[in-house]
Amino acid sequence: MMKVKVYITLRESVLDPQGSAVRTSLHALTYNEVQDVRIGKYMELTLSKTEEDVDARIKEMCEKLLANTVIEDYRYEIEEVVSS
Amino acid sequence: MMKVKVYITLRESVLDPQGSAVRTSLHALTYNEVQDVRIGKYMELTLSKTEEDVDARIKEMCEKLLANTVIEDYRYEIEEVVSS
Amino acid sequence: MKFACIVFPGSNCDVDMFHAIRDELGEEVEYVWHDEANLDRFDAILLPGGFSYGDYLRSGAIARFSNVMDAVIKAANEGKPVLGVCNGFQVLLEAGLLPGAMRRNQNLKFICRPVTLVVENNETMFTTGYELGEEITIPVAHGEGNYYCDEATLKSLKDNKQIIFTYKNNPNGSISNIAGIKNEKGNVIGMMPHPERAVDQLIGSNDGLLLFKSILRNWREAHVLNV
Amino acid sequence: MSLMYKEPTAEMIKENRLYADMGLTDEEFQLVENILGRLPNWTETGLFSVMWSEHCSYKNSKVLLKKFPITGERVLQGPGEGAGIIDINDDQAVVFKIESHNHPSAIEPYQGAATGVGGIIRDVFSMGARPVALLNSLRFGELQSPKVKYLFEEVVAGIAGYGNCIGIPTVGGEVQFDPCYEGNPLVNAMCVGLIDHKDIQKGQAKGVGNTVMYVGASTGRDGIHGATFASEELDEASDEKRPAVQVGDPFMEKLLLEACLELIKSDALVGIQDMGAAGLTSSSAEMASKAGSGIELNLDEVPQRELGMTPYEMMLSESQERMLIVVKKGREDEIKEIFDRWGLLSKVVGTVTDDKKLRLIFKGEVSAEVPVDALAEDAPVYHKPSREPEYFAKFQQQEEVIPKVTDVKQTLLDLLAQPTIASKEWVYDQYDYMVRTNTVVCPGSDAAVLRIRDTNKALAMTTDCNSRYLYLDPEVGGKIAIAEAARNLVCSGAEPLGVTDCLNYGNPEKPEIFWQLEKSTDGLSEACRELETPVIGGNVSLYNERSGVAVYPTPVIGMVGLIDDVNHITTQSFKNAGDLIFLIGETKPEFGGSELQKLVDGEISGKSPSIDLDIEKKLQTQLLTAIRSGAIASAHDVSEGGFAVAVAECIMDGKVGAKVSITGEEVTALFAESQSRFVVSVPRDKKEQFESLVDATCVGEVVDAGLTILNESGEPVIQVATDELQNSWRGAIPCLLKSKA
Ligand SMILES: Nc1ncnc2c1ncn2[C@@H]1O[C@H](COP(=O)(O)OP(=O)(O)O)[C@@H](O)[C@H]1O
Ligand SMILES: [Mg+2]
Repeated sequence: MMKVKVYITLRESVLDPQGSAVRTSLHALTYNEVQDVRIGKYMELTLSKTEEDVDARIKEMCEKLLANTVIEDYRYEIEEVVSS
Repeated sequence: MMKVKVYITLRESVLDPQGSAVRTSLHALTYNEVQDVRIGKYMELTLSKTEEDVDARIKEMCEKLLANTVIEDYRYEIEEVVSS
Repeated sequence: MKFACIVFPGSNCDVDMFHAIRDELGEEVEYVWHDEANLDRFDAILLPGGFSYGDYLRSGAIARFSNVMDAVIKAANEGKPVLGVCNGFQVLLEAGLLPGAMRRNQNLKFICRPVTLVVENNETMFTTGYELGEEITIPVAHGEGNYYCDEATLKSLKDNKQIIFTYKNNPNGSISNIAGIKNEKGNVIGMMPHPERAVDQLIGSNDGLLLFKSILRNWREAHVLNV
Repeated sequence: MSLMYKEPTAEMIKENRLYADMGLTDEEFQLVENILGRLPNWTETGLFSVMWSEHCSYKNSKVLLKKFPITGERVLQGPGEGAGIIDINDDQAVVFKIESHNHPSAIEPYQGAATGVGGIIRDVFSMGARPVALLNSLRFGELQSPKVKYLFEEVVAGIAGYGNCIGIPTVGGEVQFDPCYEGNPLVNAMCVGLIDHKDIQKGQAKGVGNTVMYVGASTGRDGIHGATFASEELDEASDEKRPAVQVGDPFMEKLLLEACLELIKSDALVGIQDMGAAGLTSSSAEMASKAGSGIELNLDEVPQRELGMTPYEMMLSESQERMLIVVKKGREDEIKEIFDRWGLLSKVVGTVTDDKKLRLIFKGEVSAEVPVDALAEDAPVYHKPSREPEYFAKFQQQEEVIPKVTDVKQTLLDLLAQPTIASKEWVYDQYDYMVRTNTVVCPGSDAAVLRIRDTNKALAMTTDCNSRYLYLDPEVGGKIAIAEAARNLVCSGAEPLGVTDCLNYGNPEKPEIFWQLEKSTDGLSEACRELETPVIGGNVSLYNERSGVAVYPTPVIGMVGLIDDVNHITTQSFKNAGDLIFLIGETKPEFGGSELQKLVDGEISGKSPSIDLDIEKKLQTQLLTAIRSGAIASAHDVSEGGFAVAVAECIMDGKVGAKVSITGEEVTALFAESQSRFVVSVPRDKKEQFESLVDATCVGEVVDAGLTILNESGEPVIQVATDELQNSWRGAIPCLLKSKA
């Protein structure tokens, strides 16, 4: 078993209205040290072991479905899970 | 300057309809090794240095605004940023 | 003329599209389920709005992989009119039939209201019924209608007159006030506002009916009159 | 985790009074013991505790609900099923119901509100009806505090999130703001559906040997004890009651809705019921009880989302988007096929038996066995002590005072900016109120109107309740709530058909609260009888208190009316310059509970406005006749803020203006909240026709722009441009939300 953590963020050139809104709210709550907020998605995929090239498979999933590369970047980490 | 990465995930017992839909779709695309998908939020906050207890401040932000602890869990990591 | 109205799980403007074609335009229309692989029997393809697959992940992201989408791409390549409205537009973007992507509305809220559109190109098979620069009232109803593309794409959209409708008062933050675009060939259009909700004065406006009438007239000119 | 967890034994439950944590009293537990003739085990105690909660059993309110008129020529289904049904001719009927989701919304406003919408939709389509519209009635504290802003924004987003996604238009509702809702907001959702008579379904488990099937989403540990939670006061610890909140999946429900509407066409279906509050327990026990049968469930077959669930957890889970159905034995495959096509789970989980028991089998053993009637029918009924609160006598003796107003124009602008009166566009802009393209009158007029395709008919619908009047005088206020709802329908050209009500009150164990319940249900009943609008269903939400402070008595009235010809559809906006403006009804110096009183004094006191139901009925009938005869261009009822606000509302769309005169005492004429009044506009050539049908006074005319109000001697008392009115009215709520406290 493997756990894959996928991080999807808006490309830097793309405005993040949600991030700006959260920053404004944090300021209203007097957290003025917050200079910038960017909001993205965080996914945890649990995979069973396969014969195939895991990296290639995950990249495919990301590019095809999980991220829209017109506006989003992605990265991921793979962790082995010791089955209990 | 500090960069704080906040991960917000649905509590384990809480239904994640989005995750289920993505899993089904990945299966349809023949990524059958995917056993489970959970989808959460990933936030990057840029903070200026403050005198105050950073951990306490971030915890507060998470509990007050960023996460709703009724259905969500959160965790975070702090990175020092060497200003350029 | 025979229209296909594609139904994805979670589509909910399919009924409106169906009635607009059958009751107001008076043409043949059939619901087509998302797993259908052949659209050869249709003259035009309609992708209605709604929330395909709950719009989970991103609007249109999951629907884009339905079986029927290969047939939609085929129909598009054959030059048949393909109209994507709202969620249908998002599906066309995800499928790469149109350039760009959708972001959440700038105010982060769902917006439902009639808006004023400006007709920017009346030389497409969807818009010949309108005057250039004409202002029409058509409702929007969406949470992710904030159109985005990069500079280069925007330039080519403009150079090729691919922008068909713009908002008079931008409701959602869309780049260059874009409300609807076409592909280079001109047979695929995507728009966020709902023309099928504006086909009857009783429910507020019939400014959208001309769009469907344009499709019909142009198709007739190309097919029926030649025969 | 749960593998290690051992359930308490029957003896432990009794000795340590563990049932008390589940909400059962000592007497109730004793009653359970008597019914069973033995001690209940853990699962059984759970079954009784949820089924005997106020939310499911109405044990505290039953005696009051009995007073409602529930029959009428058109009533096809009264209270008792998922939703009531009223005939609208041509073998069609309208199905509707309202329900509260107050407590979940207080702790997780987005999901709480969303799942409230999801639940009420299931109530309607489980009757076999196609849901065609949603409404919502909301109450919050004052919009100044950040917490209230958060609740308001999230609740609205949650309602939008669910309704928009499932594709049912949210066409109307109301929002009131008052300090009494600060800690305990009210979130009531209403759904209206259409059905052909032949498709009407019942939630009954008939036919011994028939198969019980489970369809829809799988079961998780969410919402366990939601019904019990809804039957307690909120306190500081409530935020810890996490499991009581569920996450909704409108996409799943859209599929379930379409599949169920296909299912009802099948003659293999015997009965169907939504798994709402108390989930599997209430649906199975109620279906069996209504049919005089029993049900045996094999819990190992229940689709589960989480590992290691116990019978107790499965039976009490309130996971959303699930239905229990009974089908003819041997026809299970046909049913499964329908659900397969929609990509939904369907599973055989039990059979109908003849022993009138709910029997649960888990891992081959009987884990609970309880008479179904004991669960569904035999909950104890309480008639709680009632006492007139001290404030009431005091308020009744108070002299009628006219609030002091120095600048009437500014007062009008201030009233328009009161959040309760101000435009709710910020709210309904977020709701898809047009999907399915039947909405003829969108939010913003008195009632929403939907055409019925392929007919000449339309339905009008509204929700109403001014709880300030109810607080001052629950009986009179109750009458007003019904009358106001009917008025809104009549103004849109509809004949009121019937009522669904959601009774939101404080803790009924307090005699003063029970008194409010008693008095207001008296008032509601009398008005329903007088206006011939039977109650066909509803919901009771008690214990709406936070830290000992109760909400005002708030019986939200959902009412639906029939417009038999779409040409009769009328809206509140004046139409053409030159039309005459008439005021129907009498104006008196009545300010108790009024917006003006609230604005000037900062609080409410005194007597509520009075109401004479005979006059109300007469004027409504006259107005409807006039509308049907084509004599009227627009109609609007006079409610919060009085005559001046009502006239201002008639020109808010900016197309025309109004010039009207007032007589008598100025503040009263402008702002009093006397009941049974309407502002209508009439084309000049219809003047005589109108006057022959309605008792009304001509007060002015529609002009090109602006609002001018003249006194008896013809001097202007208010002169204001429409955009100044619009700015106050439209800007108020967005402005309050933006201002940071
Ligand atoms: N929560 C809401 N959801 C949808 N529409 C709403 C909501 N609140 C108010 N509205 C709409 O705004 C308009 C004005 O509401 P209200 O002032 O309560 O009207 P009335 O006093 O005539 O009942 C109505 O059309 C109503 O349906
Ligand atoms: Mg009204």
